[in-house]
Amino acid sequence: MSTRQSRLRTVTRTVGEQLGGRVGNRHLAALGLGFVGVFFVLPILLLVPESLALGTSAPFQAYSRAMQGIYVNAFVRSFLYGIMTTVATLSLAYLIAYYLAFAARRIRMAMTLVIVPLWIAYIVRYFGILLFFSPAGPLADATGYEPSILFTTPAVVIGLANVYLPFAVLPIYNSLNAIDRELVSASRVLGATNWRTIISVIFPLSLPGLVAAGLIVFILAAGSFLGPAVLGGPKQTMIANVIAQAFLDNFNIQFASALAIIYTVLLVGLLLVFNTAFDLREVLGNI
Amino acid sequence: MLEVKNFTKYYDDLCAVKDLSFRIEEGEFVTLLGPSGCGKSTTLHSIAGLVEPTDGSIHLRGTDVTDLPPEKRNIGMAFQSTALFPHMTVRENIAYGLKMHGYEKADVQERVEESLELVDMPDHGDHVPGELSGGQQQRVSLARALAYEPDILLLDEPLTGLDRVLREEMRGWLNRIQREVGVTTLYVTHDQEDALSMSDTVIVLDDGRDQQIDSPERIYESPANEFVAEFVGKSTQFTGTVTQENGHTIVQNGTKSIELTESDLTDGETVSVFIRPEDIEVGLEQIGADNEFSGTLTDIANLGNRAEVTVTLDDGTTALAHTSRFPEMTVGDTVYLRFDTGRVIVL
Amino acid sequence: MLEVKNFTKYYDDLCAVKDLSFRIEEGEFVTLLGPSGCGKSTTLHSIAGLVEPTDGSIHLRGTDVTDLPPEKRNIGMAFQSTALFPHMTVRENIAYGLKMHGYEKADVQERVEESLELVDMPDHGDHVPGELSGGQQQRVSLARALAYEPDILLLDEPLTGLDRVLREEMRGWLNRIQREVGVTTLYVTHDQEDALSMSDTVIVLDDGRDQQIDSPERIYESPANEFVAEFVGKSTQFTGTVTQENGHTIVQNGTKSIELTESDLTDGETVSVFIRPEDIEVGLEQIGADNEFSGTLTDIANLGNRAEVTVTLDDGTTALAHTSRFPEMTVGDTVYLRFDTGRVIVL
Amino acid sequence: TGGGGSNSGGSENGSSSGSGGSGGSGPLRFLGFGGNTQKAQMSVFESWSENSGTAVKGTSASGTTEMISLIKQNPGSFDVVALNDTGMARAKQEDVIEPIDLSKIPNYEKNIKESARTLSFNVDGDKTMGLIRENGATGYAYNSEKINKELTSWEAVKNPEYEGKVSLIDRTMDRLANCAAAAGVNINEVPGSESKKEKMFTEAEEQNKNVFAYWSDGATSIRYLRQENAWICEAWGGRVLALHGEGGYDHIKYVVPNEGAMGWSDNLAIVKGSKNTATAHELLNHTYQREQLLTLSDKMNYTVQVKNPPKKMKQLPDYAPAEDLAFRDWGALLEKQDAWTQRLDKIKQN
Amino acid sequence: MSVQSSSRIRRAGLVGTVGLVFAFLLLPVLIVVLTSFTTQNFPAIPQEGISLKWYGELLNDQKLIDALTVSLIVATFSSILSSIVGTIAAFGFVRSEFPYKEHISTVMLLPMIISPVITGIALVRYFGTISLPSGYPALILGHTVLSLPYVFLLVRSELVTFDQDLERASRVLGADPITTFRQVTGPIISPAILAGGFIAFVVSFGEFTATQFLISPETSTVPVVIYTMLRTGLTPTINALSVVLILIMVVAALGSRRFSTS
Ligand SMILES: Nc1ncnc2c1ncn2[C@@H]1O[C@H](COP(=O)(O)OP(=O)(O)OP(=O)(O)O)[C@@H](O)[C@H]1O
Ligand SMILES: Nc1ncnc2c1ncn2[C@@H]1O[C@H](COP(=O)(O)OP(=O)(O)OP(=O)(O)O)[C@@H](O)[C@H]1O
Ligand SMILES: NCCCCNCCCN
Ligand SMILES: [Mg+2]
Ligand SMILES: [Mg+2]
Repeated sequence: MSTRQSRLRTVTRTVGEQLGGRVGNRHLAALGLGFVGVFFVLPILLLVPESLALGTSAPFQAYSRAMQGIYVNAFVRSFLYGIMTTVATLSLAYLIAYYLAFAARRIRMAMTLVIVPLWIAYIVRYFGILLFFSPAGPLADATGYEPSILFTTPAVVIGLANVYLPFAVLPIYNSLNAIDRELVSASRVLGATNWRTIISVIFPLSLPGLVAAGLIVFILAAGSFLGPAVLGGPKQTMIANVIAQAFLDNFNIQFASALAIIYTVLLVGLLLVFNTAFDLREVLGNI
Repeated sequence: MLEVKNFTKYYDDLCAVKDLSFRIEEGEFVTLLGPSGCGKSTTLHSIAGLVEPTDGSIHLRGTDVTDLPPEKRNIGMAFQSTALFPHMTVRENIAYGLKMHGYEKADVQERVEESLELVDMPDHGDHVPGELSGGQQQRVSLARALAYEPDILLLDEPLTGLDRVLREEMRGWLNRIQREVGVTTLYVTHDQEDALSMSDTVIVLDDGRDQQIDSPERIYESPANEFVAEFVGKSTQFTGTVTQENGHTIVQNGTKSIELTESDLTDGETVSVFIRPEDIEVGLEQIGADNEFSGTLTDIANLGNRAEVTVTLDDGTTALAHTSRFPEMTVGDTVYLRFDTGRVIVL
Repeated sequence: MLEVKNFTKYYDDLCAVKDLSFRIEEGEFVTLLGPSGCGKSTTLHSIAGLVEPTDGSIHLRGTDVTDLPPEKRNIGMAFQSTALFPHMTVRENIAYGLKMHGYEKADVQERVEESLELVDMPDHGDHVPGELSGGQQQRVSLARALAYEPDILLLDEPLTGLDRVLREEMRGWLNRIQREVGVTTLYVTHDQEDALSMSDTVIVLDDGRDQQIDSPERIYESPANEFVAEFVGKSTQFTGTVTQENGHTIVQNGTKSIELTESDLTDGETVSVFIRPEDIEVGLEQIGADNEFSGTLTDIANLGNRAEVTVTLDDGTTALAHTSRFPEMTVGDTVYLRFDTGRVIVL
Repeated sequence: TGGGGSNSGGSENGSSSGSGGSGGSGPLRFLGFGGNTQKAQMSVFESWSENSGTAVKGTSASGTTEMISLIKQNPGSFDVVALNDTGMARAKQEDVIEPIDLSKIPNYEKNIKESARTLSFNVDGDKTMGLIRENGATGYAYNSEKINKELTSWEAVKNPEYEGKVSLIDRTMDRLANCAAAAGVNINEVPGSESKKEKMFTEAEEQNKNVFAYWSDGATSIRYLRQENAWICEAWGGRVLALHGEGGYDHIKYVVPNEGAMGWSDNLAIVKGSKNTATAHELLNHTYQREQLLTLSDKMNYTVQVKNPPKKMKQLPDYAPAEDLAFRDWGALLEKQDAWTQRLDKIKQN
Repeated sequence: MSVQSSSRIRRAGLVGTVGLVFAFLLLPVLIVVLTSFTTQNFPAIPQEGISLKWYGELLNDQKLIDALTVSLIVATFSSILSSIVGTIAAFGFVRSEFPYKEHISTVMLLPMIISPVITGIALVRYFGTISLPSGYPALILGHTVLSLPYVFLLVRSELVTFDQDLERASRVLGADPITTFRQVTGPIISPAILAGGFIAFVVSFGEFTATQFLISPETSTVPVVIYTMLRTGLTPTINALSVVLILIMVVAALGSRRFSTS
């Protein structure tokens, strides 16, 4: 009896068997990969030929254009805003998650409140924020104070942090919740104050969730389009806006593709660097 | 050393512990023994400052610590789950309590190494807990709790969940270390073998109330009530009526009558009588002893070094007795049970 | 009933079980005993059809079932983890196997109730497993495995993880039920007490190879090799050299010499000698017996019905002995160990 | 401005077909901007549907580029499209519209001024590609409660007092056309002159200084004014007039600055690949009846270049007869779009 | 200071701070809810009196109702599809071994990682190339790809902790592999699949950035219609719609344990 057969017959591989015995679980993995391959990876790869002016004297013309100041700025801004949003979101999310895991009396209610905003289209929420801070908005109405925050970087970061907050709360909450309460007791009995316990025990143990949350917020924020479009001014243009503008307003598919390719390569590169510090597989498993 | 006075704890309406008082002297090993949910952990956690008493007070070295947060009590504690910090190495785990207690860096290092020696794990300092076996984790947990020389060591069922072999081994460890270090210890368990084998004093707890506070021997030989008698060690129980017959005290139960040496019982009184299985002799022949009953062997459990046999007496009641290993008996045999009246426990 | 012939299992390069053969007769209770990782589960799973043998064959009621999928083998199995379906009630769990075995609806219902009776849980039918205690879950798991009258019952460490009290209780259960139902059973454990107390035959397994297949008594009294002697039951071990002196066989070890009744040993041979703790008598006075050694008491563990004492002999070796409960001895006492030469196990 | 859905405008009542004598192949599909121009247009189409029995189904997109994308991605899905002047130029370039047979639309010549019928973006050689519908200017509006003096010039945009209180249009050629006007240059001459180009961009740079955001759709400009994000906001007169109509916003004043402002027009065209070109021509002919054109002007608040415009139209804030207007020459400008956008983007982000 | 009073102060401090964070999080929601009751014709906080007229308008707004229908159809089909594909893939990855398995599995997560603008552009070009009609086919496929990683992650982590002894028990009890999946594996992991499907639904329902490239004239989704309305004039009907959706969600979440925990 060959090993191959033995793999098929072992009970742990049930699903493969039910599809007629000839399909192994590896085929199921292949099916998933195939789906993503055909409807995602291939389309993205096809942007590469689109981005090149093949057969012309300057096949990389779109790429050299992308090296110019304003586009480089847009890339830098995307990553910078991504980081700023991540820092802001994680701090706020940690507070909420900590509360949910250790102090909340009505967790279901609180959890529902965290999720409620997801049901309102991003754009409507951004408009809520815009209206709130506007000179004729409720804040100025109630306090007489007109913050000059709109159409600035803080406005965009506040907006992004606001809409991505729920995405960060859940993984952090999950990892906080998984912490054995006896570890907290142990730390206290060993002589650590509540605060020291948070720093030395709770925080390090929640890192997987925190890193997962950070990763997802960074990815979402860096690639966002509506936030800067609604709450930012010209100096807050991010790469998604440039790509959309190139494609929609200027019909420059070649340039849009080039920007998309550059962004994808940069992001994947960044994730690989990230992967050397944190195990990406584990981190994504926490999302 | 430690004094618990009238400790009472309610969780909302549920009374977990009611009016419990006891004291532990310097260097003593005391065990809180009781079934699941009887309030053992609640008591231990209150002593550690992790649970706030509803009523009563906790005194350590003569000071009322009832309102002190856990980190100010200088207590060592080992948990059932070990509660080792998974993100720290064994060394870091042990160093944690030392640092929190303000030890100098050099001292910390030295004491960590000493503690590793103590639990016989000098080579495992750089492992993380996940890489250790269950028994090793328990040892590290103990080392961590002892490293900073706490006034008292609290152990919350540290052996539960270990299998029998490991459990016995760890029991030996605990005993040895407690002897070497001489630290005052309060041990929580629901396993009577743990309690009897290690303690100076056993506090038997049931349903939040203490049932008996005594030496292991007294707990086993002179249980204060039926609960203690049944919870600590196996036994065969008869309930009967007392008759005094020319200077002899006899307990009458159906067709059985048991003659006792005890004499302060009054005629007509109903008593419960317990006999430990190891006090019952089982024979295939009748020898005409004073307390001898015949019955049918209904079960034999060979436990290696001994066998535990179940006998259904002629009046239908069941008795449990120990024999030497692999006895020459088979289920269905008619057997004779005998015991020394001095060994009978009367309640 | 069941015959395993030359069963061998490799996981890639790792040899989990090597050339194992044994048979179980109708109604027998056989235990596979061995340390963790020795291949017990692998063997059991092969019999159930859950793991495919690399070599060898499995025969049930005379038919080669090696190539049959698990659902065609009519086997009952209880897992250590109980493997109760968490989304079904106790009743549904028990009914599952009945339905899969083609029982009529009315029959299913009837047998479910019978099975609940059998394991003494008639009132828990509508609970989901999560609401039951560990012991109750084990009982349901057993009921589920027995309900459809399987040809053979396979039990994969069903008692591991239960605490001592529950474990003893469950052992009684298993024994009773096996007796009532009379089903052929193959039981897997690493706990010698389980093995000795329940089995007709014990198969001791180490590192994928069988070490001894024998009755509990023979396993305990006449271990086939050192592994079996050490794994099954505690003992004190001496290694020594044989000298024949005027008809007597003497094993010489340092300053100790032990006289044996056994005589087929040759002069100069090196042998290992084992003595069980319950075979050693401990006294505070020397009585001048044949095999008597003096030493110092270094530990006493009161186990309730007996005590286990550790003695360091004068030549520095350590011996383990049982005494009656709460002995009148203290650590540090000089004691004398004696044993009957007939009780010495020689390998 | 109710929520009455612009793409459903004329579709419900046109279930019968075949009675218009035009081959009767289902409803006509119209693609427009949405908003009140779309609503006005649909009401005119509806009156045609009632007579012809052919329904007109309206769809709206949020901008010309989206409209052209939509047409390209859904070939055969549209018959008639409304495009602005830029859109016409683009649509010609992208080859998504068909020549129009003017002989089948006699009302166009009859009712529209000749000077408005030959605008460069609506023709391709001797072929007519688009029919002008309404036109207007892109001036600016200001909040007279915040700024209590009368503004008349582009200079106001540069006044340092209004720092962070100005919003301008985000469309490159619209923006630059106004900068050119402010700098006294005709944008159509900029491609041929380096110095005029520098003047235009210098003006763009100066006007940028007070800007907090550029808007890319008319609704946003009005929102900025309403929420007081902007004190001065480049805007379309019709939109401002509609705002006045809401009540309470009379302090928002609209001006066409005295240096001049860019002119724009919306136009109707027939989509390439339409299977209903004959019916489409009928529909267009209906639309260009004088009576319908006046309805359009009335509802949109913009100029429609009818012969003998009525007094009411002449009072519109944006009113500009074709003979006074210089429209952009997209033939020269379109190829500059990408480069100028890039340069303007640089200015915006300094 | 006693344990209890210091911990009470700490708790009060935490609750206060967390209250502020919640206020920040829910600020847009609050504004959306308030403005849905405005008497004015554009989104504004009600000043004098409130009205339900925008809820009435919502019922009459055919365009929004059409878009809502499209959104629901697309979200339903894409969440079903991604639940199926995601579950199959998760099974495949958890229950098989092959070289670089873990690295390869990150490919399944790419749609979550790459900006939806890029996804949208890539898909619209690709669908054009393979002549896949825009509208439902493009939208459903696109949203399936975009939500697939969420289902995959959820089901995978459920399967990793799934006790395979349950499947073994089922087999020994006489059930064949298909029955085992139907009766045991399926029901037990179904909460994870449902949670994944629920998240996929939410993702699809709210997606705008990639969706704007994939719609056809007849199949605008709610976010796209809102975006279009923004440019032509946003009315508080949108807010009314949002409030209705929130209500549905809150009722569903409070009513079913399953969804709120995932
Ligand atoms: N935080 C709590 N909230 C409410 N009730 C509790 C809490 N902790 C314990 N209890 C209840 O108090 C009683 C005593 O619990 P405790 O944990 O002290 O028992 P225990 O003796 O340690 O049991 P075990 O041996 O199972 O650990 C039990 O009925 C338990 O259910
Ligand atoms: N699926 C598998 N793949 C590879 N190796 C395996 C597999 N299952 C078991 N093994 C290995 O085979 C050997 C025997 O394993 P098995 O599970 O049969 O031991 P066991 O006696 O049941 O141990 P335990 O008492 O710990 O359950 C072990 O070394 C184990 O690591
Ligand atoms: N209210 C509708 C306004 C339409 C304006 N179209 C402007 C086109 C500018 N190029
Ligand atoms: Mg406890
Ligand atoms: Mg095993």
